[in-house]
Amino acid sequence: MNFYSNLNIGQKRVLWAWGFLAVPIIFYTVVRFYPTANAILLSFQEWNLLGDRTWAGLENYATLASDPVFWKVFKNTFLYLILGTPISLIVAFTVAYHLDKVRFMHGTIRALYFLPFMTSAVAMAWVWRWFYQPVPIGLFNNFLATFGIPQIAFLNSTTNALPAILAPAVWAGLGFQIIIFMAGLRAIPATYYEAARIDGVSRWTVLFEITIPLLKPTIVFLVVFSSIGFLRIFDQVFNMTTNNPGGPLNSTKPLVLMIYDTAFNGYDMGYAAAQTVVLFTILLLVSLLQLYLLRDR
Amino acid sequence: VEIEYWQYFFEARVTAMEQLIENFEDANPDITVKMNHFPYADYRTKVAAAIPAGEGPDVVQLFYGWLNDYVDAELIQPLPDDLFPAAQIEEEFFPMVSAMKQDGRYWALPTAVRSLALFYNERLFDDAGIENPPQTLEELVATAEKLTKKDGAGNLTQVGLTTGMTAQDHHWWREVLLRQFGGTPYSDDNRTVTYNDEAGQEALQWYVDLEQTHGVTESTFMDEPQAAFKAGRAGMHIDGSFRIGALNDTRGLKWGVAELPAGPNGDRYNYASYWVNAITSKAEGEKYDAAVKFMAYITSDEAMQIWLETVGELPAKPSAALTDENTGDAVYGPFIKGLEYANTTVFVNESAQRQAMTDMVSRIELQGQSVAESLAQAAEEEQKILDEYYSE
Amino acid sequence: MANLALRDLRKSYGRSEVLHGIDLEVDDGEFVVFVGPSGCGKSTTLRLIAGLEEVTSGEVRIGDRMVNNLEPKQRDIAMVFQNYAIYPHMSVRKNIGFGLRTSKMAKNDKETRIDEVAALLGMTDLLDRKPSQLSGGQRQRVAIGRAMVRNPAVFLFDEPLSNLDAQLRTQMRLEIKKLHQRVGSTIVFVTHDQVEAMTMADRIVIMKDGHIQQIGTPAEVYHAPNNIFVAQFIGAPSMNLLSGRQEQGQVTLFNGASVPCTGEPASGAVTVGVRPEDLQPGSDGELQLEGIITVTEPLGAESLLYVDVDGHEVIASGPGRHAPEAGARIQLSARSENLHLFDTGTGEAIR
Amino acid sequence: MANLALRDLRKSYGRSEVLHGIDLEVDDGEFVVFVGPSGCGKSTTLRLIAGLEEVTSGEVRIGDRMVNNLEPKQRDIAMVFQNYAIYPHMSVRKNIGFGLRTSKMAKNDKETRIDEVAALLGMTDLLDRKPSQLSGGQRQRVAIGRAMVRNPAVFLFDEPLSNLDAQLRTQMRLEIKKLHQRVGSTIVFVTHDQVEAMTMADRIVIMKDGHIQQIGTPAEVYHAPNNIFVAQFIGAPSMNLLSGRQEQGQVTLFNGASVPCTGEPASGAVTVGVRPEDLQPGSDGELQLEGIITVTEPLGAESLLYVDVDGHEVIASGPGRHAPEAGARIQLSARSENLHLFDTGTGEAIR
Amino acid sequence: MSVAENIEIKASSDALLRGPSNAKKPRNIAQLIRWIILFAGGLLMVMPIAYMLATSFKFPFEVYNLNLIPEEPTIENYTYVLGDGRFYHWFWNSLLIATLTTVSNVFFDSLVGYTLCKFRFRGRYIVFIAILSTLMIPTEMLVIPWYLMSQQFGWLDTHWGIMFPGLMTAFGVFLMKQFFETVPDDFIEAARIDGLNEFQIWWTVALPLVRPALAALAIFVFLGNWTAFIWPLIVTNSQEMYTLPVGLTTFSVEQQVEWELIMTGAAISTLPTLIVFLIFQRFIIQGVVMAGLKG
Ligand SMILES: Nc1ncnc2c1ncn2[C@@H]1O[C@H](COP(=O)(O)OP(=O)(O)OP(=O)(O)O)[C@@H](O)[C@H]1O
Ligand SMILES: Nc1ncnc2c1ncn2[C@@H]1O[C@H](COP(=O)(O)OP(=O)(O)OP(=O)(O)O)[C@@H](O)[C@H]1O
Ligand SMILES: [Mg+2]
Ligand SMILES: [Mg+2]
Repeated sequence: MNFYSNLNIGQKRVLWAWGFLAVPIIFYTVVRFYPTANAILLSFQEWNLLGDRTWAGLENYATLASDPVFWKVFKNTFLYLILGTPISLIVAFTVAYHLDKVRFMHGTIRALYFLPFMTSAVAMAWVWRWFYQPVPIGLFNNFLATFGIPQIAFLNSTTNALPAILAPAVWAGLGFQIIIFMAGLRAIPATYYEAARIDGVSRWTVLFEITIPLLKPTIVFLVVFSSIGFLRIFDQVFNMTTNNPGGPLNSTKPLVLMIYDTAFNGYDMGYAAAQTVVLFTILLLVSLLQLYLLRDR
Repeated sequence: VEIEYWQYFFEARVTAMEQLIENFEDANPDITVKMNHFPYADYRTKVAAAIPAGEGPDVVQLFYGWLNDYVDAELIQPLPDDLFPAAQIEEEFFPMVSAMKQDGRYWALPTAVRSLALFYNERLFDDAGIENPPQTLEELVATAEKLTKKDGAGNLTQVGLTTGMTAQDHHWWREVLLRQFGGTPYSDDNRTVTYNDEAGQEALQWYVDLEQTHGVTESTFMDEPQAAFKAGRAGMHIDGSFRIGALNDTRGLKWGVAELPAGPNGDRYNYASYWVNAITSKAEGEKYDAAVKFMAYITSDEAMQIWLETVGELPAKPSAALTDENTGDAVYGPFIKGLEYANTTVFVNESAQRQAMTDMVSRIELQGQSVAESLAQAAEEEQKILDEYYSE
Repeated sequence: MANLALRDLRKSYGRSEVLHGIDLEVDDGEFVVFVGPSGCGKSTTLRLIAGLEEVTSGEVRIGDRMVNNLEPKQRDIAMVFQNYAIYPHMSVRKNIGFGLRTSKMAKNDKETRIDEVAALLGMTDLLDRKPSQLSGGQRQRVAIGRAMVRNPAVFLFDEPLSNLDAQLRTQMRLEIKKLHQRVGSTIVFVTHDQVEAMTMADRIVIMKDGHIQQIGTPAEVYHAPNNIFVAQFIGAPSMNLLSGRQEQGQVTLFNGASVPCTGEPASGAVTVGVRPEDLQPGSDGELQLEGIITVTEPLGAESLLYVDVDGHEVIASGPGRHAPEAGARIQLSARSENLHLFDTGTGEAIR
Repeated sequence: MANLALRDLRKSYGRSEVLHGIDLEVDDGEFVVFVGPSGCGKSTTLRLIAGLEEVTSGEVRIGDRMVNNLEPKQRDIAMVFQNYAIYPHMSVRKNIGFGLRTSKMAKNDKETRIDEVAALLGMTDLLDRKPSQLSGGQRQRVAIGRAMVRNPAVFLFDEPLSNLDAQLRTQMRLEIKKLHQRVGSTIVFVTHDQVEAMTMADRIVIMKDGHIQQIGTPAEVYHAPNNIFVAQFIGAPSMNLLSGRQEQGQVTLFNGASVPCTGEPASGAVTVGVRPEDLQPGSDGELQLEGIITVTEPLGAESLLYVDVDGHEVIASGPGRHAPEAGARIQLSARSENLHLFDTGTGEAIR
Repeated sequence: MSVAENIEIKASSDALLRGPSNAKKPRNIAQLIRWIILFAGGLLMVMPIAYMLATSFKFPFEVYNLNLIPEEPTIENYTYVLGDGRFYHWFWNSLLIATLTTVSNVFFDSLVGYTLCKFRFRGRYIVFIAILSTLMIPTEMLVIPWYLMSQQFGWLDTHWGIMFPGLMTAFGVFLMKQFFETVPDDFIEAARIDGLNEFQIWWTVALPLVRPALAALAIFVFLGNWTAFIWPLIVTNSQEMYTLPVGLTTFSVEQQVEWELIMTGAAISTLPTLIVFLIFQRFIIQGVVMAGLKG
């Protein structure tokens, strides 16, 4: 107590802060950092999960660099990111922005948009897969066929499959992003809008000069978080390509699926760990870059 | 003593095992067996996580393809010589069980095995005026052509034969078609890929022609071959014996089974696979003894018959399988007959090896690669998988 | 430039009506100041004029157009908010410039105009700061700047000066007056500050509980308040009220003193009001009071004397220097022309 | 009960120092008012006393304890914030009661105390409302209530009355004074309002740019300002400043008028200050000025005359009624004892 | 249909909760168009879900038909799934785990987020990045160490074992940190003056001000744990300890998935999450009432 009372106010607050962080830090260390460190160590080793670990040096990384599948997967992963994040954020923001202004059946409509987020990814992946099928069972192709338009090979195509799988991923996450956006929109004091209305600026100005800047904490969160989400995409790919995971011809395979495959089908844990370390590095760099670009100036 | 037994969840298998356990416990009142089961799709992950950690079962059910890993990691122990002498096993069981032998000792044994056969939709056969299922590959194509339907835009609405490397076709191609065209998949020591030759090209050409030339099939038709067959939109379908139960449950579907068609030279081949039971290295002392007894029981003829009746899977011993009653059975008959000429692939990484086959066909279909090139590439890829494994 | 009219304006929040029929005509170019106790509905009235709240009933007219259904921006108004409402993410320059966004001025002219306004508000050095780095008064100045920069037809100010120091306040008061004279805009100004109200207004509107009590020039409301409420509300310290009875053209006060009275109240009870500055030490006037000083408040130029007259506290003004000490007995007087008479029952002035 | 001392108190935000060594002793039970232009560091000083910001260097002592390292709650203080800081998610009752959360009073006593404070602030009817349903002034009253409810040793008020109407302001002013007299707490009060400062303070502290300019009783700072800044800052409208030159015990003003001067400025340049209320129409005084009235501002009891004297604007006070019209030529005068002389170079008073 | 009704009742009470409306009467047409487009978009969004529901009422032979209305509707799938005694275990396990984890997350994530947002201290940014970095390792790589850990502490096949890795998430910390940025410091300072300690300030002042975010967090954490699959699968052994998603996979068998049952299970397991959503979304809508309190 004496020690505590000798601290100055600033130091006391620092002490409080670390006090608040104590339990979480222990938790994160044990449950997250330790396994992570373990994975990094493992990436320099050889382990088939069942036997002993043996030292392998940089061999796993060398294999990775010379593996054409890895580079394909690397490219896919970034495609998911580059397409998924902007598309989903823009759509989500647009919906949230307009939904925020709607009163009639507001709750119902919001629930409609949020429902996909609540339903099981496995079941939904199947439904989507089913929508994408060729005739006679595919909804989209049947629709095209009734207009005499030739079928589109959605999933059985090396070019169309990735966007086709991205669609349900965006779809499923939309509700989440809308909710976050709405919560963010709600936190903006009404007087700011009132002042802008008085100033008579256009709705676009209000949007770009007031709403979006004031929404920045929310946007930072969503950009970083959804980027992480798309870089870690797995469920949709795995469940929509169960027969030929990441296929056809690896055209939809993301890094996490490769890791999963290496770990739980190949039982090459060291190699999987090396891939994990690569993923980790990419994610960290992308997130830090985004946080840096979106920081408060 | 209590021993623990793990298998994956499938209702009939669980029921059958419960019955076996009951019988076993009656016979051995001092032993109780506790069974745990896990979802099929994740069984392997589950086992892989638990056993190295020293958790889990004393007797475990494994896919035969995983054996090497478990042996190498010393997670399972060999069966005792006195009760399971190698010679006797080789005499009693179907020859493919020899894949379970390493260093002259057996490490695991199956209760039941499964093989491939040709399912056909009787109603569609009747509609098309076809009397008998095809006996040869040529007939297969001809029959399939009759069963194929298209809509005005030329889209398939019903296929003659389902195909899909992602399902059972990779087995069919590797162990059946390839051999029928005169090739072999692997060298005798299973370490070298040997299908990159003329026979291989012919077999592959024949396979891709089904879709590309004859137009009797589409690999993505209705997403999954079995779904197309179940939905009555496929005339014929090659699948394993484990499918019988599901088809039985499908209302409104009348179907029959035939042996796989014979090759150009009239030879028949088949592919068999099985799940084996093994004793983990965790079982020691009393538990080990109990586990051995349990192993003995579940690989007995009695157990096999119960398994066949409850699960519909084929006995692993000719003595139990090749009874007149069984071979004469309209449904089991073709499968059991197939066992006689069945081969088993010794996989080192089943999913990766299947992927090589899948990609081989995809390259031809989606990227227009020539058959020869694609085959060569597949052989190279698979060889790499084998090399990596055996080099350790 | 526009005149402004409110016709029977009412506003309810849910079931509680906070404005009960406001009627007001503001001439083109007039400077009207709203005063009234906290919560009486001043801000609400302003928000209705601005179009920020929907009118429950009645009409708002600006420049002869009924604007009830127009958007704020179509009403050609500017408003300074009581809580500033400046944008935290914009620099002071951008905040001030925000009012010019829709104007068709050249970019250069805009910059010049911003600098002009900033100079006027003494904020030139702060132009590049963010609001979070400003003190309370500085923020308020930014808000004022944003409204001033645009020269709309009607200005609405909601207590814009309340966080400024006296110096700046006086200065801003003058600036706003000059602005008014220069551009001739109509101005509606809410304030709590007596001096502001008195010095700036062409007319003062005194509100209470959602009703208008009196509308008049500063001199009118100060010298001829309509009722006791206005009399007490205008002027600080507020008017002393002494109760009395009317008898034959005379009012007899509680302490026996009596003063002449011309009007005729409904009830016999009369309240006599006298402003502190009209009640001074000495005996030179018709109203004579005597009492003991309890507190002396020096205000510099003058001082306030709190005098206990037979148990009633009255406030009188004394000289700034050499004010009598507390505890002293004192004689106070006021002239009858400086007295205000009210009907005690209705509170209305007797004229 | 505590005396409060600031010793060479400094505060920097990042690299910019906003307080440059504040020294102040406040006696136990004293009422000190801080005034100063916007942004001079008043709020910052208050926040340092409260313990909301860390002191960069120097000492804060409350009741003879060095409290630099104590948390706000250990300092036994209460504070009213400039922007209220009342909790939007709590009703008025809970907001006021919040100050009592940590007190060991019985629940009943707490309720009674809350009701008492609410009654004092005229908010009894509003106790169950949420802040969003209150007007600006009502919110501020809640904030004051939250501080009052607790009776701490030191009260810190940051412009608590600036959003209240004049009536309530006068009333609250008195209430706070009474509170002060009753509980004898030490009070530090920041305000922009001259009248508030003059009437409430035992001593006034005038700040500018993070420096203290003068500390003194209201009469001292009003009648004997230390320097030009204080002279101009205290008093509204502010003191007229006339430049002149000192020659042989006389100061000659820009317009040729001259007044006696006793002190001795470093430079020859002298600034003569005269308060508007000391400069009145007539010729009864040593300082004589003549000019043309440009504006007349009626304030009720008196009026302000803006007079142009040879191009310099001076403000004088005239009578409340019958004030001279704008445009008229007028003669103004002030007595020499009411003049303030400053060294133009240093700005310091010449005594 | 009562769910839909509920939503509507919610919506109308929401309208009241929002207080006075600032909307203007004109531009009704624009409003109407906006509404129609939003509503149509919403319907599109739920189309796959409609198919899920439809499938859950179909017999297997009809599963691959396109029709939304089953030709031969059946509730057999439901009676089958619900009739499975294990189902209730799974449901209860999931509910318990998701609820407790939600409580823990809402508590700890917001505490850490608050600390990282409102306290200035050295190492703050490092801690934030470190916590954020935990989002960057796929769960698949973590399950093995977790498993070994659980085994060591005897947590295998227990509720605690299923729960412990999810008790805090970087996601929540990040979310809460961002939302605390919108809380003015004055509120916190006023509470300091009023004598609350830092913990009480967080609890009584800061938390209520970010209620929308807390509600969102609660929904997401609940959902995340409700659908968590791989870890519960690995850590449980006995069927009684399975969570709902793990249990439901027992309906998919070797080489074949019984979609009508999967869809039925998915439909049933969506219901609690829908209820949780409806409970918490109220707070999201209410928004922050401080609007206009601070400039
Ligand atoms: N967080 C901050 N960062 C940088 N500068 C600041 C910060 N807070 C205040 N300042 C600056 O410190 C100075 C003193 O501010 P302070 O709030 O104490 O002024 P004040 O005297 O209370 O003014 P007012 O009367 O307008 O409230 C101002 O110039 C202000 O811009
Ligand atoms: N959103 C609201 N819901 C309910 N009542 C409200 C709302 N806004 C304001 N009020 C009430 O309406 C009345 C008038 O408020 P208004 O803000 O117009 O007062 P004001 O005259 O501006 O007061 P002040 O001088 O204190 O700012 C007050 O009693 C207030 O409590
Ligand atoms: Mg107001
Ligand atoms: Mg301040």
